[in-house]
Amino acid sequence: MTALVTRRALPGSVDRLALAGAALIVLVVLAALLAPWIAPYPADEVDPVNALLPPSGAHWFGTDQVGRDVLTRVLYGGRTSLSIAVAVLAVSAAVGVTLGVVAGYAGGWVRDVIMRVTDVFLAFPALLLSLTLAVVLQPSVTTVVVAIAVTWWPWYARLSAATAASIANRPYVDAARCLGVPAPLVVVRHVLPNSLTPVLVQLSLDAGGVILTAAALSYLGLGAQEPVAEWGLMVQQGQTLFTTNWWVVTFPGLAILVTAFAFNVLGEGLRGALDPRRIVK
Amino acid sequence: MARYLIRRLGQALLVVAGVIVLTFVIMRLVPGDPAVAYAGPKATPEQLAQARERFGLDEPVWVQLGAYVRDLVTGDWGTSLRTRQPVLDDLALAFPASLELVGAALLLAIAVGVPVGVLAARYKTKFPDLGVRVTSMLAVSVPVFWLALALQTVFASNLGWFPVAGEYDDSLNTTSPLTLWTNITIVDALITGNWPIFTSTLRHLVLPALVVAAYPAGVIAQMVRATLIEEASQDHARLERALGFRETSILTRFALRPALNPVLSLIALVFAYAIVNGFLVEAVFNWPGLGRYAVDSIFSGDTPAIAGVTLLVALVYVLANLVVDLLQGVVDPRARAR
Amino acid sequence: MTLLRAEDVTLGYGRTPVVHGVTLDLAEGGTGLIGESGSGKTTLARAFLGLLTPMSGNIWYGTQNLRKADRKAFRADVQPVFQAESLDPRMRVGRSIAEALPRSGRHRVPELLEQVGLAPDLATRRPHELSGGQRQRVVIARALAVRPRLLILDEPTSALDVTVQARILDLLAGLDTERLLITHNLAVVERLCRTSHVLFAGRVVESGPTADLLGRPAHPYTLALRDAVPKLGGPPPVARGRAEARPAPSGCPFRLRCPLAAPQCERAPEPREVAGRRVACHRAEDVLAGS
Amino acid sequence: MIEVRDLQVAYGGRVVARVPELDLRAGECVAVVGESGSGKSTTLLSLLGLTEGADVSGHVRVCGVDVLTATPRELRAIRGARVALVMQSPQAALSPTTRLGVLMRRALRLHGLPSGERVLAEAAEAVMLDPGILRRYPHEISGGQAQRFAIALAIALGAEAILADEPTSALDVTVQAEVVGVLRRLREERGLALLLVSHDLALVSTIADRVLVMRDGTVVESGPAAEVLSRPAHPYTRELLEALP
Amino acid sequence: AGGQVRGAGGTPQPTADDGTGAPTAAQAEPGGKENDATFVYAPNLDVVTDWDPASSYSNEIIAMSNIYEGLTRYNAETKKPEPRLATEWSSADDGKQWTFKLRQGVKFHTGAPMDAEAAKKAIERTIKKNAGAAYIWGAVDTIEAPDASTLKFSLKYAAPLDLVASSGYAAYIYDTEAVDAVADGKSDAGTGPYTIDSWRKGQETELTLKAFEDYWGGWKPEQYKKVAFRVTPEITTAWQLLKRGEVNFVQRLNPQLFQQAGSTEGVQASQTPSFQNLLVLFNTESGPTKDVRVRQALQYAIDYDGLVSALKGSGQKASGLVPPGLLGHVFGMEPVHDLSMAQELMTSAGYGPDNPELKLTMTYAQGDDDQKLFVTLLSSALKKLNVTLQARPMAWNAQWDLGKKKGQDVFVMYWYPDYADPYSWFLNVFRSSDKPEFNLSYLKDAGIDAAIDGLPRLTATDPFAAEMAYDKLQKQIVNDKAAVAVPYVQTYQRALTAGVQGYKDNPAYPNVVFFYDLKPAA
Ligand SMILES: Nc1ncnc2c1ncn2[C@@H]1O[C@H](COP(=O)(O)OP(=O)(O)OP(=O)(O)O)[C@@H](O)[C@H]1O
Ligand SMILES: Nc1ncnc2c1ncn2[C@@H]1O[C@H](COP(=O)(O)OP(=O)(O)OP(=O)(O)O)[C@@H](O)[C@H]1O
Ligand SMILES: [Mg+2]
Ligand SMILES: [Mg+2]
Repeated sequence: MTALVTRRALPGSVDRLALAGAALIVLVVLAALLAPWIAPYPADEVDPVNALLPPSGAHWFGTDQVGRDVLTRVLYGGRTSLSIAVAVLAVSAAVGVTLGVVAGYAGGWVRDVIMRVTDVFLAFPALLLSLTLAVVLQPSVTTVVVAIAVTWWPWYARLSAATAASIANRPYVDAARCLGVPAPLVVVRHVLPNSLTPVLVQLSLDAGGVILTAAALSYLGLGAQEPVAEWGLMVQQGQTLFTTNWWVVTFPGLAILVTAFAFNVLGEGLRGALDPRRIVK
Repeated sequence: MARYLIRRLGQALLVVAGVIVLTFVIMRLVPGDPAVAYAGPKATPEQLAQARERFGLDEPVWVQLGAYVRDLVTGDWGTSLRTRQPVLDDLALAFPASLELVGAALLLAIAVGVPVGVLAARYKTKFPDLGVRVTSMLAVSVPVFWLALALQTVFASNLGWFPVAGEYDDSLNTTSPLTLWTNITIVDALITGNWPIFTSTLRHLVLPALVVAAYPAGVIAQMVRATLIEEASQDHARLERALGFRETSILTRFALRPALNPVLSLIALVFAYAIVNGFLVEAVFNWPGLGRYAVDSIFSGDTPAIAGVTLLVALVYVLANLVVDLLQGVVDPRARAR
Repeated sequence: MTLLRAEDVTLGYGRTPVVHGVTLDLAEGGTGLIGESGSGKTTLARAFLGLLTPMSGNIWYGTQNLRKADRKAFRADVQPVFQAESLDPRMRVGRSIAEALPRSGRHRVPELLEQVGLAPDLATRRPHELSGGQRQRVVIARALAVRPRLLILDEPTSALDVTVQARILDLLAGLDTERLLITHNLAVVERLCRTSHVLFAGRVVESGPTADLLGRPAHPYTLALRDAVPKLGGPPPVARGRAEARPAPSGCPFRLRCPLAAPQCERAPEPREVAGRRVACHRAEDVLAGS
Repeated sequence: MIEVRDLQVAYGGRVVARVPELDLRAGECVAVVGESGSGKSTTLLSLLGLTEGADVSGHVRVCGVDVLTATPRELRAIRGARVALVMQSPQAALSPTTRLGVLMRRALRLHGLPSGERVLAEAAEAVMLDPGILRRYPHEISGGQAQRFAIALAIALGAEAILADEPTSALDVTVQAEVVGVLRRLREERGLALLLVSHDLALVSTIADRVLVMRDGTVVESGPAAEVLSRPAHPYTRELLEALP
Repeated sequence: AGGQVRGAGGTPQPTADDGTGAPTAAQAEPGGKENDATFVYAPNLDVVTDWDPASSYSNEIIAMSNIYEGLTRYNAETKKPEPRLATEWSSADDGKQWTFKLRQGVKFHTGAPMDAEAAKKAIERTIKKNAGAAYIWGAVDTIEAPDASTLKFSLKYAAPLDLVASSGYAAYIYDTEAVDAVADGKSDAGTGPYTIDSWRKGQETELTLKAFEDYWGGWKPEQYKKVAFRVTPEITTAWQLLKRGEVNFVQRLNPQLFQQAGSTEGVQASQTPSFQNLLVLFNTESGPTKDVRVRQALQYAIDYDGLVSALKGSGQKASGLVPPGLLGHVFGMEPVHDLSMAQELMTSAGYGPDNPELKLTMTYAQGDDDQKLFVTLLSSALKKLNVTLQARPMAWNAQWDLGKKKGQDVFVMYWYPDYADPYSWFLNVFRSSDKPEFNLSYLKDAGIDAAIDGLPRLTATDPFAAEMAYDKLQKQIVNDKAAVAVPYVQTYQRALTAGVQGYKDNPAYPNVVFFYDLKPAA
């Protein structure tokens, strides 16, 4: 671990790219947080008479089928997408890391059982299991979070099991045990904190993936629901308008692209700095 | 090696068993009455009762699980509520086209991703590297459904370079009918020497395969780049340099093979992912694959069909991983020692 | 009465044994454990520390079986000093030491640091802010915190530069606790341990007073080891036998490398008393004669 | 054969090695000793132009080529064929997916040398390796074998000098004795020059003709081995010697 | 005595251009060019789920209507059933006795002759199977075939059987000997102009049809002899295929693309009001909508004009429950959007801005853009009344299941009749029953029930009285009971390649193209 942490980041453009990603993320987060103040129109205000206006001074990104301002919705959509990403990652990291660290530290049959269970969940591609679950749970933002988290935690379990297993063999863990520190405390004090670095990198990489998956689910109609503003949903609603009213689809699509890109670039930069070999999902 | 193989197979079987149980559990949770879905919206109570009996919906859950596993093993994956065909038959019809698309996309992704990754590693931190990194990141971050719409509009509809949709020009079936062997059109066309259909399929494949390939190509390029850079900073690369090898031949002749191992794992992973990603693309390009079947099944609450698709993709994933594990032994002699 | 004693213990990871039926006393005046890399030295040390349960055989803690022994007392008696990375990289070293102390004993941290020759204000640093030698001193200070009777030292200095090594060894020599010392370095054993055991492929092949053992080896492996060590200004080290051959799976594990290997070596040799030590070699007398 | 004057290597402005003078003649063995991080490896690598990302200045002549001004092509011509490198970690220095024989054959072809079975076998035998080992992968051989193979590579390529960076510190003493034995023999039989980097003064004293002692990136003392080790002039050298048990 | 004759009488002899009437091709015009092109229809769903003409009740109608025929076919212009396999018919005994004269010389695709005995067997089999839309024959008591060309029905109660026989579902006459073999889609048992050429389930080009040479109507050279169905779920894709001439007919575009179609060269657009309207059903039995004031407030809260304007032509404002073009359509019953009225009603019911928030649950169809528009507009209007609409899209059967358990306050669905008659809106949706199937406003009113039960008899015997009854019922249900709001009637927006002539949309057969009537433009 120390070796990973102290590894020098690759110099030059690489870091700059990751920095650009970080800057973009700050921008997107700010835009989402400040949406109620910076959005030019009230959220969800319909105006059927002014439906499908092309981009103009009054509506920078145009309006949609019921006359809502697309810019406003893109800004509010960021709140949804980012909250989904945060919620999914928090839930799956919490569950996955807990199970993974326990598996890695305990070893033996405990590890076997936990790892086989994660194998089963991993056999379902995130989107597919989320699709199926979304049917079971009824589409909504909460469903998206639950469904994606269900498919995402095994990655953290696997990752932290591997690191925890190697940490558990470190002399400092043995030393702590020899000092008589009780096992749960050993895990919490020594194993867990030292297993977190790769998880943090993975979190950053995954944020983009979660946003894309959530968008795909909404796009299929199994995620966020009207009148919630969500980027995937907006693309889906405007999909049939691509040739006639391009702006309805293009701006939310770009928003997804930019946000996922920013997270991916940052995560990749971090990983390049810390561990270039971890498998991307 | 033999012991490893047996252990690996055992693990795979265990996972398959888990997948079956999990699928079953999820399917039990689906709201709505499959009998209603089967008998149709205006069915009479008698018709509903008939349907219920037909699906064994009145038995206790564990009996149903037992029956489910037995049926699966004997090749009875249930009957689709929507198409009223055996699910396995439906899948057999839809899956080859998906395989064709995803296979083509993966080949494309490898053909593009690997050289591009090598290029980036060769000129790391220089301009080509930056270019590759940004492009591959974009490819990974773009929502496929959006990319599909955009490419279709530009290259098929506006420029007319490629067909808008479909698998091949169906009218060719009258002039040079296709004989089916594998059900994978392009393969069948190739082995029966049916050039008109072969070229037509190829032309139709370009755009959807490009869209599906975007994500895998991006991750493969990144992975190749990262592992090559890592590999090229290993001690052995220093020895090779000291022996007088050129940088490029160090990357391609010495570093690439050990670096391929994580790339192979990645491909197994991306394979199943691409099938599902394909679902989003197939609709746009009218590709007659699993995607439409899956989405239609989901919307109509067609439980057996959803379970079938889920199981199939999970099985493909397990199989792909197994194959990759064995391949890794070929690529990297160290893996054989496990 | 020895504090710790291994009786015919077999140790392993998973189902593969790596240490086979070893019997070993921790005698007074320092016990040395030498042997090549992978011969099971660390594994044995972990077993003595109760971190690894024997697959068979017992470890005695005084008169108690370690398995059932009072852990609290045992932890206060026996402490490890490992080769590297013994400090949690995220913890300030003061806290690492404090972990060994009861809540009321925290004030002893500066005192302990001084005891190992460190300035007390180092307590607020993290391990990577210390040099290797300083780190190893912290580790020793932590081990001393519980006032143990026995230190189990696993290559305490081999990751350090020679000049630093010498100082740490001085520190260890000055401590009045018992020790089990694991090392590659024969000279270190000579200096710090009255008794030594030579481990080869998970078996003790020779044990006895260190001076005798290294002065006139009775086992061909001990002999090869001794002669392979370069000495300042001395003759070039001698390579005896085929050093890279793997341990034999049956019979005497050393026979494939042994220049004196004879047909009888295909039977596993029983340890026996020869010239004041225990040797597991059919040809111990011949070795003695030649060394 | 190797001639170094006023060599200075810096990473990002920090000078990590400064060597005023270093000469290696045919058949000679020169050792560089010093503590971890003192710049030993850096010095050695800079002789073959293998210090990427470093600013190297001074004057380095290896087999008649000025390394600091040479084109990549000229550099590649001396690398391996004239001056060979042997590194510390035995297996890690060999590409894990390449059979030993394949690596050797590729290297021979690269330098336009014959690469028949016989050539390979002879090189292996010269370092007392069973030629059958050439069909193995690096992870299938032991550390001592790996180091001897690295030396065999140098012999096959007809190198006149071997630069060895802690070639035995990852090995057990018994194996180390073997590898050192091979190096000594080659020196006597073939007149190979040897530049040995090590932190083990005792080992160095048994093989080297001349010694350079480095500390914090500079050479603090140099001269004939016997002299430096018996009558150290610099306090640091003395400290090193005293530390020996 | 004194039954009404509704058929045209005798063998119809429509003019050559009239595609909606009986076939006209028998008199082949000399000089017509042989048409060997394939007409490609781009449906957005899989075409065939059920090949059995008795139980078929789904999208396959677009193929089946060209393979099978019924006794009559509804003419959307004359609003009357017209001869098809029956050439004339009459009813007696106040509409409880019906006699159909069958066309002579008609052959099934199997080669067997179509006669009264065969028709009787077919209808009896359909009734016996009791699947799909078989309920349409609910009035039939017995069927007789006194001779090869005469089919006699005795009914349990009076019903417009000629109209029933024009149904798009469950009214086909087929060869009962061969029908058990049709499930694999390799053969069929119909009499229609086309027969199955190939069926490949799940493929893009799922189904191809070819001309049935011995069709009783005969063939002209310029008619399409080959038809293909190319499944295209995405509207945009369909539109692009159409523009490039790869498909000839797209059943549904969105309003924007439809507008574009109107101005795109090589494409023609056709727009027809349908018989399909959106029903917003309020739970009259439990929950907050039990209060009629809440229901009325909801009716007022719907922005009908906004919705229609957002629909951009794919729907028109409704007037009453029955779409225009059907018996019983009322004029002047257009709903009104009046938020202040809505607020007033809400307040009097104890809700509204100054009172506690009202939460209403609602479900609607997954993937339906138009319904989603409706939900978006309604929820934003209700927000101003301090009402939160918790709208969930659901797959139909899940939603319907929930509805039957009275699971939602508001239920949205489309309704259209199986044959061109308004009776089904009332019988299925508003007649009370213990276990509601489609009565998802759970309306229970003995007076309304009695009025509904009298409708078939009136329709069969006294159209004018029937009109009056329908008028009264709608006012009761929509205005007095406020059980339902009807925002719009769908408009079918079809797009075709410009080179096709003779297409007419018949709303009684939703999405069906009668390929036999088409020919390429000269
Ligand atoms: N956690 C582990 N799991 C499996 N095998 C292990 C583990 N730790 C050590 N081994 C194996 O057990 C054997 C003995 O290892 P051990 O660490 O005891 O050797 P050692 O004598 O301490 O070697 P060194 O001098 O290199 O430290 C080796 O073959 C090693 O590979
Ligand atoms: N690529 C590099 N970039 C930056 N600094 C480097 C690089 N390589 C080495 N250094 C620094 O140069 C100094 C000398 O390193 P070098 O490897 O030459 O030491 P060494 O004497 O070989 O040590 P060791 O005995 O540990 O191998 C060290 O401080 C190291 O951190
Ligand atoms: Mg050890
Ligand atoms: Mg070095």
